[in-house]
Amino acid sequence: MSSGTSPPARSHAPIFWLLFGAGGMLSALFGPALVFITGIAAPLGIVIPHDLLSYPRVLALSQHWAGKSLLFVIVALFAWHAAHRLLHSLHDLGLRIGPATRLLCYGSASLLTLVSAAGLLALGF
Amino acid sequence: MSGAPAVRRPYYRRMGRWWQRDPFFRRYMWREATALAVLAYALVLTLGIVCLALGEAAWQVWLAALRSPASLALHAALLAAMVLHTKTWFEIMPKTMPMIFVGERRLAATTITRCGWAAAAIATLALLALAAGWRP
Amino acid sequence: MAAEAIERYTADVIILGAGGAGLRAALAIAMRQPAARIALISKVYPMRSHTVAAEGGAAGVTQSHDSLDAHFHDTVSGGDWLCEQDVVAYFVEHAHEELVQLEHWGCPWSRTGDGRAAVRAFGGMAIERTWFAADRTGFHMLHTLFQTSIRYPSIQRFDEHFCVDLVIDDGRVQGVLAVEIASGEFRLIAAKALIIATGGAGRVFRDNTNGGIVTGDGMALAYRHGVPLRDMEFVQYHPTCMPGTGLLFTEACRGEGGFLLNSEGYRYLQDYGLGPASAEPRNKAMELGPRDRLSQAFWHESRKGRTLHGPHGEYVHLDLRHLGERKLRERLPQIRELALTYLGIDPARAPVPVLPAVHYTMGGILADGRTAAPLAGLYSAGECSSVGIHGANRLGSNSLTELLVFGKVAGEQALAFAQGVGHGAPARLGALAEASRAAALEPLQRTGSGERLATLRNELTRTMQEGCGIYRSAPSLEATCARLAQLRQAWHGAQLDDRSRSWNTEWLALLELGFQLDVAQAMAHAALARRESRGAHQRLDAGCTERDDALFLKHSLAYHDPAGGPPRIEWSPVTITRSAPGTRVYGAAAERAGVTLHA
Amino acid sequence: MPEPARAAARSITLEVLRYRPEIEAAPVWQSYVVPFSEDLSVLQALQHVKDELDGSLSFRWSCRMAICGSCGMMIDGRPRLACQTFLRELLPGPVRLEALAHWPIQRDLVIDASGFIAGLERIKPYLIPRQPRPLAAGEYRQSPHELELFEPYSACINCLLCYAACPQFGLDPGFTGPGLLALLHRYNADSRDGGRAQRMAAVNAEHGVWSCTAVGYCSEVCPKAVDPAHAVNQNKVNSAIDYLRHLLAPRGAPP
Repeated sequence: MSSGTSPPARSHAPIFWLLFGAGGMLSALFGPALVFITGIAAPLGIVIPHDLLSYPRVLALSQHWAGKSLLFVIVALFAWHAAHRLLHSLHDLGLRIGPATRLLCYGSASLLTLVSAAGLLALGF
Repeated sequence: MSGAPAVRRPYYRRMGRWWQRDPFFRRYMWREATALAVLAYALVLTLGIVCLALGEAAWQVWLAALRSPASLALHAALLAAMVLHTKTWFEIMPKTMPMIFVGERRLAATTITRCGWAAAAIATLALLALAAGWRP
Repeated sequence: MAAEAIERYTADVIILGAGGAGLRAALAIAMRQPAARIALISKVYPMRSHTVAAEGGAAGVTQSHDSLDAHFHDTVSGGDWLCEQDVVAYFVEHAHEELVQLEHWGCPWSRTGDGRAAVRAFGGMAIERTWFAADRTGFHMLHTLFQTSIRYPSIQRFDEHFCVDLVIDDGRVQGVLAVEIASGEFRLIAAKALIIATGGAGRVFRDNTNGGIVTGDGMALAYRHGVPLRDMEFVQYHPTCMPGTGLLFTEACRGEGGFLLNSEGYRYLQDYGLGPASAEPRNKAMELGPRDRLSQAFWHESRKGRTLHGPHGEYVHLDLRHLGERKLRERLPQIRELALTYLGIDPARAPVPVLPAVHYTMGGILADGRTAAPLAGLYSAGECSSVGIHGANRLGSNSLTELLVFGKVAGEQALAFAQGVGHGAPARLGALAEASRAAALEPLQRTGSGERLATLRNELTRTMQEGCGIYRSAPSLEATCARLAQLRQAWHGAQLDDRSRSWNTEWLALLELGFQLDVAQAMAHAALARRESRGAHQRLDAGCTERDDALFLKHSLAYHDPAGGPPRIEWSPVTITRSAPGTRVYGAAAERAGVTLHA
Repeated sequence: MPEPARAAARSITLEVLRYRPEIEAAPVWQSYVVPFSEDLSVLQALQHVKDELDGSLSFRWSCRMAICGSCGMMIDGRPRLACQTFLRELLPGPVRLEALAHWPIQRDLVIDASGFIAGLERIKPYLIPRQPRPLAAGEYRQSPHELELFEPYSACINCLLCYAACPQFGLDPGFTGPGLLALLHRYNADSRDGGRAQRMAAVNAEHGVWSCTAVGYCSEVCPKAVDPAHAVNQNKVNSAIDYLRHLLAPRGAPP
């Protein structure tokens, strides 16, 4: 009996879902190793050379276009993956998804994306 | 329809704490919660980038912070969450892709999941090797 | 309780029952005349209709070495020459196109390697001509028909509406009175024609393969308004059912090559004129004999003490082990699942216990070859209808095709009738509906002490099973008829626990029991009157053990007695066009006969 | 299976969530003791209650063989078909029975499924042929491989267990949900069908496929191995492609 009514509005979810998927795949493949290297091995000085995170080395990495892109992609996609999932989790917890919740989640991801981009650009080439 | 509301009066149950209803849902909520770890790690990296851009002194502060016991504890938790993320990501992956056929036979979901895990293991080893100084 | 006004609806054609036949009829009308308003009434959601449970397949001449003539002869001899031969001819001519039509609507028929619809062997069929969708054929047909029907806005569905009476005035059908189950409210749907497509009545027997909804409602509704039920004594037992529950293991199990073994591991069918026992399945032989013969053979094995014994009584073995797990998964997945879930038996590793159980009512509402009843504006299709193609014994896979062929005919005939008449007088219909409502509500207002519903229903099914089963005799049938009369009396005093209106399934079950009692009486009295043995009707008393064409090459007609007495049985001739009654031969004898026929 | 608990269990308790709109304002639990046997299904136990103990208990059932889809209910908290769940799996009891989760209760174990039925009309679950084909042309050719692409999704019996397993449907009853999306995909994936474009609007909506968070429990509870989660997520892929295509050709040019 619903025929004749106008079709429902198209959702913009695909954009966010694609970012979520890309970030999810990246973090599933590399997340554990990255966390281990930067957060555990480097600070404790195990497994990897102690100068891996030294200022000159990391600076050099971040000034190379490839290293710069890599860092940006990791930060941005991780952030968008997390933002999309957390938005749905808020819904799962019983919150209504509206402009405010969207702003909170996608806004955070945008912020991380912009800040990391600004930082990386400021580091120069 | 015509009124006899006392007779036709559907009862709507509340969702309440629905995730406590079934172990499957509890596992799902843990899976979704891994996003907090991914977000936290993105934040740690962003702070690192900002510190790097601010110069060597700031970078050293970031490094020192990483060495604090609180940070180590945090990263241990993040690592556990990331591993859970990797496990669950590839478990659900077969559901998110079209059917794959090898010859006549459809690829089993478990095969796809195991391929995902294997890829993650290879990626991890490769990254560790690169970090440890091995160069191809 | 003050009587609230009965809500009214109007349609051109009402279809009562939304199983395969009802949906096919609705589609026929909607496609031919989009302006015609169709009211499709069902006591369940359409996809719950019992067509859903049919497993094996639907017959239609398909292969180049097959012929309409061969299908005709299999059907007529399978029906022990009690078929309307002109109707069978129409049926076999239109079978294939209907199966193709269903394919065009999306039915996922199983395929051959080159992408055509595959056919399988079935009992009593000389050549493979049974289309199938794995072993969920009825399920796929029903869902395809239902989903296709959603496309047509002229089909107004009344889902979960229980029909309590037909509204008949001025000598023709003018509508029906139905209860919306969710609210208990009555609705009068007025129309110019009515198609009854409510399915069979297998639930009048204790061991049966039928769903709980198969209670003969439509048969009884027509019968109560003077339309005779034809050939009701012919009730098909399916030879391979699950002990205890009666769930069906499709004939396709045997079509694919399954064996029936007795307690000695012996393929006993070779002792009953169905041999020789070759390893490969052979059409019309051994396990691919007709259902009546196979069920009767079980009874004889039981007499000889060669059956096995379990908690639910005697059984024999259906052996599928030699088919192998791969073929079972591919061709008989649901059978494998049923055996695993319900019996804990993997048919690839162990034989499956089976016994005969009531499966199908060959008889039904008297219909001419174009589905019309001898009451103006009334049509019927499907298992509730006796259009005349099954005779004394239906061949497996003919009934699913019947739904399509005669569902379509019923739709077109009812539409044509509706286009030629006007609506009845609303005031008169309203008065009739008020009276019907009062009768339907009466059980809710009873006081005093009477039997429980379940007590009466159990007694009905036990009585029918014992007195009107695979083999009958005058004494057993007389006892059954007497008991049914007592139960009919007791029904009027039965007490309900539930006096509410919303989803009162106890009340509706009591109304169904009333329908069942009517149908059971028609069956038992027709069986008593038919003093011969033919097809599924087998008598043990002296003088009745053989077919008697001189006296009984006739249809029985059971007429309802409005005064509440037993039905009146009359007889009508059988239309014979090109197949004179002969001997039903199967196994090696059939192959010899086939050679001479084609020589 | 000579477990002592099993041998000792001569009877078993059913706790049924009852709701009679004409009597109770809200559902209440009621207990029934039924005789136990190894081959007794939950459905048969309920039938025993109705026949012998309390004729006022209402539930839907028909085929008894897991194909009509009527008797879905929450059995010890899990959506299952009563006809193919056996008391022997639920020892020692009590067995808790409740109407399917996430649906309004109409009465006792009977849900109000009208939302699902209305949804059927939205998703166009019928073949929309690429081009009309006369009956005389016979059946379409369809290879076993083409059949396999949609056949699993055509096995849905509309029992609605997947909806009772879907928290997203519970949180938001407007969500199209696993069963309907699987059925929609069944037609989209059929080589005979050309109606995908007509069905995409229903998929692309927020309440179409995008409320799904891939919980995956729908596929776990499906009694017919339809794998609705897989179908739903294939719809996501299709919808994402459709979205990008729409971005690139915004005037809605046919693909």
